[in-house]
Parts: sequence; structure tokens; C-alpha cells
Amino acid sequence: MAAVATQPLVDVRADFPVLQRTFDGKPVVFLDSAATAQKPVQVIDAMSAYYRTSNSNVHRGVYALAREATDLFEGARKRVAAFAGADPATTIFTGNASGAINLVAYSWGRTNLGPGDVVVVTHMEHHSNIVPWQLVCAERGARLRYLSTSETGELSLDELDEVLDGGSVKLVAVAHVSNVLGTLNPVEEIAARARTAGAVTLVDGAQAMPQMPVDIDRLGADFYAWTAHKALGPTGIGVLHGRRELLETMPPFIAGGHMISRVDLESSSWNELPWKFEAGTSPIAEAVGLGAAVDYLRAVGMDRVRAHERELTAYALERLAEVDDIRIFGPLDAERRGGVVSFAIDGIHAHDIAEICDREAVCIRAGHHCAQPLMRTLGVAATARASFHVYNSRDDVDALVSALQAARKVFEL
Amino acid sequence: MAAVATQPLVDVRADFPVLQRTFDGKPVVFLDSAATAQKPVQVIDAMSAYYRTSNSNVHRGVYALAREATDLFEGARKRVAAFAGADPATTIFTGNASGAINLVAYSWGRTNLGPGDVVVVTHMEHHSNIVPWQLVCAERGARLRYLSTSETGELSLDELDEVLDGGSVKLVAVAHVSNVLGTLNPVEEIAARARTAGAVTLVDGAQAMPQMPVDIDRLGADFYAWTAHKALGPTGIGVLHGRRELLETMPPFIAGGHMISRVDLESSSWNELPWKFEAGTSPIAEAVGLGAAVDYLRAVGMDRVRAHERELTAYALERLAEVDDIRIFGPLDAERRGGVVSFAIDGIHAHDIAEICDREAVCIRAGHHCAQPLMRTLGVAATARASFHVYNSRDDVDALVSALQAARKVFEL
Amino acid sequence: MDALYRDYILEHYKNPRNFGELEPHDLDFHDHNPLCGDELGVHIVVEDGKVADLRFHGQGCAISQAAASITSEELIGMPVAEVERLGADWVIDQLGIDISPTRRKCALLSLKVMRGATTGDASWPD
Amino acid sequence: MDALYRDYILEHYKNPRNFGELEPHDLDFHDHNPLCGDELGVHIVVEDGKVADLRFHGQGCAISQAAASITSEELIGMPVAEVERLGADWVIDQLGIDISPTRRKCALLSLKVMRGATTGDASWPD
Ligand SMILES: Cc1ncc(COP(=O)(O)O)c(C=O)c1O
Ligand SMILES: Cc1ncc(COP(=O)(O)O)c(C=O)c1O
Repeated sequence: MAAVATQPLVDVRADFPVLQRTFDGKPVVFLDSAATAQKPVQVIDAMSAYYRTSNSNVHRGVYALAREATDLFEGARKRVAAFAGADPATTIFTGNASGAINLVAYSWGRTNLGPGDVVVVTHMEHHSNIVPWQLVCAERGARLRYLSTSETGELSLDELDEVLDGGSVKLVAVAHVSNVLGTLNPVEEIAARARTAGAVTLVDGAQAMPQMPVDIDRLGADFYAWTAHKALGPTGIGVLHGRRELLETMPPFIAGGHMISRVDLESSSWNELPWKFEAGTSPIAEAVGLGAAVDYLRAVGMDRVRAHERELTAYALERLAEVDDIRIFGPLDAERRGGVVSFAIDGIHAHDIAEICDREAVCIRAGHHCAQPLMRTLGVAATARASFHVYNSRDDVDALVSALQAARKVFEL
Repeated sequence: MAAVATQPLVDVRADFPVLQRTFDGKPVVFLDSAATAQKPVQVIDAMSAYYRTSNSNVHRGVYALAREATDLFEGARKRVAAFAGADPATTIFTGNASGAINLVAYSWGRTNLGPGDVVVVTHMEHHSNIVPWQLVCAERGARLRYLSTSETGELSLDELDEVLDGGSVKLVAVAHVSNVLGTLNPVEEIAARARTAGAVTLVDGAQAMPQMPVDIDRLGADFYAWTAHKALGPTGIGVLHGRRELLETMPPFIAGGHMISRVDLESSSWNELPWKFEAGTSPIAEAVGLGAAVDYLRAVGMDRVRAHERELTAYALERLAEVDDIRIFGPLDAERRGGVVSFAIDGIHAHDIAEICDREAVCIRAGHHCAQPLMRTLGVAATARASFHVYNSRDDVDALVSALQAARKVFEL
Repeated sequence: MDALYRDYILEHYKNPRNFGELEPHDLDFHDHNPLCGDELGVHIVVEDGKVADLRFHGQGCAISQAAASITSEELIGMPVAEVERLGADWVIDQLGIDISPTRRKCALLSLKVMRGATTGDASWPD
Repeated sequence: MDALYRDYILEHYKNPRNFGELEPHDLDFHDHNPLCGDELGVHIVVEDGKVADLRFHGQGCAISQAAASITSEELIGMPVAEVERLGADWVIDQLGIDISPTRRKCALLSLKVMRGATTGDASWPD
């Protein structure tokens, strides 16, 4: 890790065209990768090349162009599955992480939840891992229970055990890394305990997969959802990995072309996995782009990505602490968190912090971060949030801290 | 139309990079636009430019890059809505046309259909406009009824009236243009009769919007679904236009970030239209690409596109009739059909026809075209299908006819 | 001087006028800005068809708090029927600063809440 | 000569051996190729643990029909236990032509149906 600290991964910056931009002569400092990451030319060019030379609909096509497109599409699925430690047959492409979680809520949830059953989520979940469960619980008469977060933004396994001991828990849905607190949750342990209690686990990996090595097979969760656009890939595609035994017995979700085996007038039968859950024309170019993104991440090395995030987060935690009246949320140890840091400054609303940062071309996010229940737990309406990826450096953190000092001046603090 | 016939729209060919390809020295003849269209450089470059210079998550972002991305995304929505004669607030982005139809089946269908109610579809529907209705009818105890197709592949308004007179019809779901027969259905008339009978109408415009002027406001359908990738746009994005009064009372479908107004622990409230139906990160670059595609189509002029399709279809119907033992499906008058022609040759299976066409780099599709019920009506397992867009010319049709003659030779007919 | 965070904006933000609750009150309304989660409520006492007194409460950024504070001074004494006719321009005039599209909802939240209390119409002012 | 549509392939396609129905029969199975909609069924008569007789029926392309026809001649007389061990390579050997990935399911549909009838395993042969 020391090697990484003295030699940050700055050599990749040139791969990211957006980072060459300036606003009012100031080079952009992009610290909002938790919202969406920037894309390397390798990803952008792979999609352009697909459209320029191989574009065709996939599957079923007899002609060479269609075979080429199919190979590119299904080849990307294989690489994406390998990247995540999963099987291509249980690697389903959706529209985004929200689509992946909804697939489970609708297909698994509506057939497996009933009155009295309990779905467990946590106070730190993203709305995409709360609202689908609210809806399916309301429909099925099941109950939604929240695990609380500690002062340092961490879950308690004891509380989990208590809830599981209560019985009736059918599903535990938990973020791998919180998009607000940065907390790296012990999902392997959570999945193991849920399994022992007879519950299945869904891990929302939207913030984890992009920035750390994840091996779904080892992790042991039944469902794992993530999204390409935060992992240096394109918009328009998300991923759901599922346990084969579950996927096989689950009814389809989105119905239409391609997910069927046979359509009769009254009813239909379904295609094999993974296609049973992919209706209509797939996000083909997007899969190609995501394939290029995981190739890129593998080439950098996910261990190095993780080390870089950790180092930068540690530096950010240290430098941000210099700002007066600041409150930093989440674990204070970079070892136990991902590359995202939320904070508040007493006397300046997050919105105003972001506005003044923008004047220095420092891009941070302000708001509830699609985590309103967590905001209420933290006792704030909004936080400011800086988040990192491979293209960030200590200089970016320094630029942020200067902008925060400038904000304090504007607000005469 | 005479002017178009003698001066085809060949001037746009250079905009489509795939068409420069050769296979075994033979220039590609792409006749599978009904599966997915080729994309002009203007569309490919718009998406690359988005990723290279403006990439950011949309909405909520305070910084300049996020404002830019939001303006590009919402600006695209406005142009897409205008292209279709619809209101941006009722123009919802989905993953594809299947996703758009499923949105209606799940959200409108599950709240409006009950035992004894009838959903009307037709024998010529694509699986994406059949299977979602099978599922929701099965769930809600409603009944699915099919309108038949005539010898020339057309619907009968008398049969529609009869079915509507039977009462209990809650929804009529019908293709604007059949993806197999090419039939251009009288959707304005169908929607009017359905409305009089108290039923709502969903038009599957996947094949219509790409190739003819469509004014949804005038058409009067309650829901209209289409997909970008057939309209010279990217994969990964579809569109649902809906009547505001219906959309406003419908519950959300996919739940998650962004589609909410407020999330409490037990329940939530929803964002305004159109965002109520758009959960999680949108297909942002895809919307930008679709915006560029509708700009491109508008520049060519949808009346010219339609005239071109009609002229080419008429020419194809004429030339294909020269092939011995051929059966051509659908209306024989190009005026009453879109730019797609399905056929069978006695003694050669469609799959083999497509294989031999591929040897001449002629790309056609063979199979059930996601319309198995229609295949059974036609008494075939599969058809061969050629389909056109702006970049096709009479030469392409000639190449197809030569390849078919070659196929007959191979099969010693 | 800062073009957005002018002295009087910061002054109103730090010491908002007419903030708090008002019990009893005749009208009230509560709403939020879905973009950032800011919440704002209002209590109004009506006398002779006029806004006799009001209090805003909630959390927000400098723009939304200053807008509430500055306009509150104008709103007190105004006929209720007049409140219903106020539009976005009026608030932005009162603020006296340029408002970017991103901050527009911040500026308008207080008027939205006022109109919600007086007319029941909770849409965003144009 | 055509590398794919060889004389004997076309001959089997046009005049398929052992096509039709077989009544009564001991085993049957019916399946389809989801890619193109082709349907194929089989009726089998078993005697002394062997395929005493069989008939295929359905529609399909030259490759799938020829594969059914050519292999039918080998399958008649074969011990049922042996049928269960047959794999994709066996069919492709019997066909004697190169099969592209796109046409693979065409070539394998008849074996899939045979295995469905004899073992109940309806997965695609590897
Ligand atoms: C008539 C029709 N409806 C629906 C669809 C489905 O469109 P998508 O694949 O974009 O979901 C298609 C295309 O495949 C179609 O031709
Ligand atoms: C933790 C978490 N879960 C889910 C999501 C939703 O991802 P998407 O917007 O791709 O649906 C996000 C990102 O917004 C996230 O940070």
C-alpha cells in the first residue's frame, strides 16, 4: 500500500476525456463518481466501434453481422461474469441496479413473500433498495424491518441475529458499500447468518463492484445487483447475478420477445437462463461497453483500485478534518469504507457548499443521495459528498479542501 | 412519389458506417432493419461526444457538468416528444419497447383488470405485445381475446366491433405496423372505437415510428410504445407515451431512486411525470443518441422516409413475385404496409434461404420473428423477412432476388 | 461582493425573519424540495381576508431560507387573494439576485408552501 | 459441390427416412428450436432394450431434417442405453459437414428429442 501511496494511479487520467475539460479556465475536479463514473476512451471507443462495424440484433440472426454482434454481446457477458466471480448463465442484464433489484422484488418477492413474512433492510440503503421492498411488502402483506446504523455508520451483527431469531425473515437486502456513509458492510457474514436462518440475501453492490475485488461465488449472497455506469461503463445497463436454483424456479419479470421458449395463445413457456429474464432487444452496445469497462478495470487490477480508493479516502478523511465546524459521516477508518465521504459544515447548507465548490470546478454532490431514511437518522436534510475513482488524486482532495475554506469565507464563518 | 422513385434517398448511405463493410469482398446488403436499424455517424458521434465532454449523472447535480448533462438529457426528451407529437411530461424512457409495454401491463393492468374483463390483442402481435397480457390476465383473472388476420394479413374492424359489443373489453393492444406482415393497421380508427366502448388502447409502434410520420396526439391512443434501436437510435432505450390522466393515477412500476418524491420508512410518495416511471439512473447517453436520431430523421423528413419505404416495398413486392414457388405474406399493396416483406419459398426452409443469402452478404432474417401465434395462423414454422430503411436502395432488392435465385439453384428447384 | 451570497442574503439566512411556529393558526402547509430533501412548513393567521401573521419553519439552503425570510416581510399584511396571484418572478425580484435553473426550486419553495396553504394548489410556481 | 448443402444432405431433406408417426409407440417426445420455431417430435418402439423402430415428425430446415433422417438409420437397432450416451459430436460426424455455431441447434434438435424420449433430459446435447 505504501507503494501506491507514493505512486498514485495518476497514469490513467489521460484515458478519461472529461477530465481534460476546464470551466472558466479551471480544470474540472470530478469528485462525484458515486453518482456516475467517468468513462475511459477504451469504453467509449468500444461502443462506437460496435455501432460502426458490427451493429445488428443479436441471437437468431443467420448472417455474419448478426453472428458477430451475438459473439460480442455474449462474450461481454462472459467477461462481466468472470469479473464478478459469477456464472454467465446466472448473469442477467437489466437497465440499471434499480432494475436488477426490482426484478428480484417482483419475481422472487411476489412468489415467496406472504402475510407475516419479514424483509430486512437497513437504514443506510439507497431508495432503490428500499422502495421495491415497500411495494412488494404492501402487496403481499409482509413486513419491512430496518437494521439501524451506529454512530460511526455501521451495522450491528447482533441486531441482525436478533431480527433473524424473531423468525419469519425471508430476505435480507443490504448495501455492500453505502453510497452516503461509505461503510463497507460485512456482507459475507450477513449472507451466512441469513442463510442459517433460512433467509435469502440480496446485496446491492452498486458502490462496491466498481471499486473493490468482489467474488460473488465466495461471498455467498443469493442475489447481487450492480450497475455499469458507476464502474466506468455506460448508462443503460445493470447486472443481476443470482443463485441458479432460485432463478430457475422464479417466474419471469419483464415479458416479451426473446425471453420465451414457446408462445401459445393462452400461455407461454420460458427460455433458458439468463435469457428468461431479458425481454426484448438487449442493451447490446451497452454490454459491449461494460465488457470494455471490466477489461479496463482488470488491466488496472482491482486490488490496486481498492488500494488507491483506500489511500485517497484516508487522505480525504485527514484533510477534511482540518476544516472547522465540519462533521464527517461514516466509519473513520478508511479500511472499513469505500471511496465516498459525506460531510456537513455547520452554518452552510450542503447545497451552498456544492455551489461554491462548483465555482472552482470542483464537482461534488449535495442532497439526500437517494437515502432519505438515512438522512433522518443522521438528523440532516442533506449532506455534501465527495467520491473517488481511479482517475482521482490527492490534488483533487486538496482542491476540495480549498473550496470548502472558500465557502467558509463566503459565509463569513 | 414519382420524384422519390427516380431519385432514391441514396445520398444518406455514406452516413452509415456499417454499410461500408464487405464480407468476402462483397459489400454488405443490410435488409434487417426491422430487427434493428443501422445508426448514422451523427447518432454514434453524439453519444461519444456526450461521454467525452459532458458525462455526469442528471438531476440534482449542482455543478456545471451535471447541469450540462441534465440539459442534454431533458432536451433530448423534448425533441423525442415533439417528433412523436407528444408532451415531454408524458414521454417516459424505458429500456426498450418491451419495457414500455410491460410498464402498462404491470402498472395499468394490475390495477384496472379484474375477473371477467377482456384484453384484446391480435394474431399478428409481436411476443412483446402478447406475453405481458397473458401474464397480467392470468394474474387478474381477465381473459385474452385475439382478433384474427385476413388472407392478406389485415384486421377486420367488424370483428373488433363485435368483440367490443360483447362488453367487458378494458384494453385493446395492437401493432401500428406488423413486424412480419408489414400491415399498417388503422390504429386511429381502432382507438376511436375502443374509446367509444370504454376501453383504452395501447399501440405498439416499434415498427411504425421509425418509418412514417406519427402524431400521437392526433392518433388518440392512450399508450404508444416504441424503441430507439429500430429508429436509427441506440440500444438500451425505449419510449412510452401515455395519456396524462391515466399516467397520473397509475401506481409506479419500477421503484427506486429518482422516481420518488419522499421516502419514509413504511411508504413513499412519487415524483411528478415523467420521472415517476423512471427509477434509478436513466439511459442518459442513450437519450442523447435517440435525440440525435430523431433530429436526423426530421432532417431527412418523415414524409420522405415514408415515401422511400413505400417505393422500395412496392419494388420488392414486384421483384420478389418473379421468384418461382414464392409466397409473400401480408397486404399486396405497398400503400397499406410498412417497409417489411416476409416470404416463403416452397422447398427451401427460411433458415436455409437466409444462410444462402448470407453467402452474398445479403442480411435477411429467418424465423418466427417473435410472432409464433401468427406463424401458426400462416401455417408455417418460420418465414424469411427483408426490411428496409432510408439507406436501402433498389440495388439491395436486386441483390436479394439474385440470392434467392441462387438458393433455388443450390436446392435444385 | 459575492453575486449570489450577498450580504443581505446571508443576513436573512443566518437570522431569518418570522421563523418558527404559530399556535393557533388558521392555515398551514408543509412541503419539500425533492431534489435536495429540504423541508419547509408555514403557519398562517388570517384576519379580514389578510395574512395577519405567519411563521415559516424547516431546513434549507441560504437561497431557500433567505427567500422565505425576505418574502415573509412582504406577505404579512397582504390580502390572501393577492398571495394566490404571486408568481415565481415576484420571489426572484424580492431576492434581488440571479437564480440559476438549478437553484430555482430553492428560491420558490416558500412561495409553493404559501400557495399550498392558501389555495391548496401544491404545484411549483411558474 | 456446395460445402453445406451436399447432395446427400439435400437428398435426405427432400426424402427423409423414417418420417411420420408410429402407433402404438413406447416412448415419445416433442420439442422445438426456440431460435427459429422449428418443431420436431419422435415416436419410438422399444424391444429388448433396443430401439426397434422410430419415426420423426415436424418441420425444419435442411440441416435439422437431414440430421434426423441420417441418424434415424443408425438409431434403429441401437440399445436405448447407448442412445443416452450419444453427444453432439456423434450427430455432426454422421452429418459429415461443418456446422457453424448458428446452425448447431438445427443439427442437434433430433438428438435432443431422442434423448428427451429415452432419458427425460431435454437439455441441448453438448
Ligand atoms: C412490432 C414489435 N413490437 C415490439 C418489439 C420489441 O421491441 P424491443 O426489442 O425494443 O423491446 C419489436 C421488435 O423486436 C417489434 O417489431
Ligand atoms: C448503493 C446504491 N444502490 C443503488 C443505486 C442505483 O443504481 P442505478 O441508478 O444504476 O439504478 C445506487 C446509485 O445511484 C447506489 O449508490
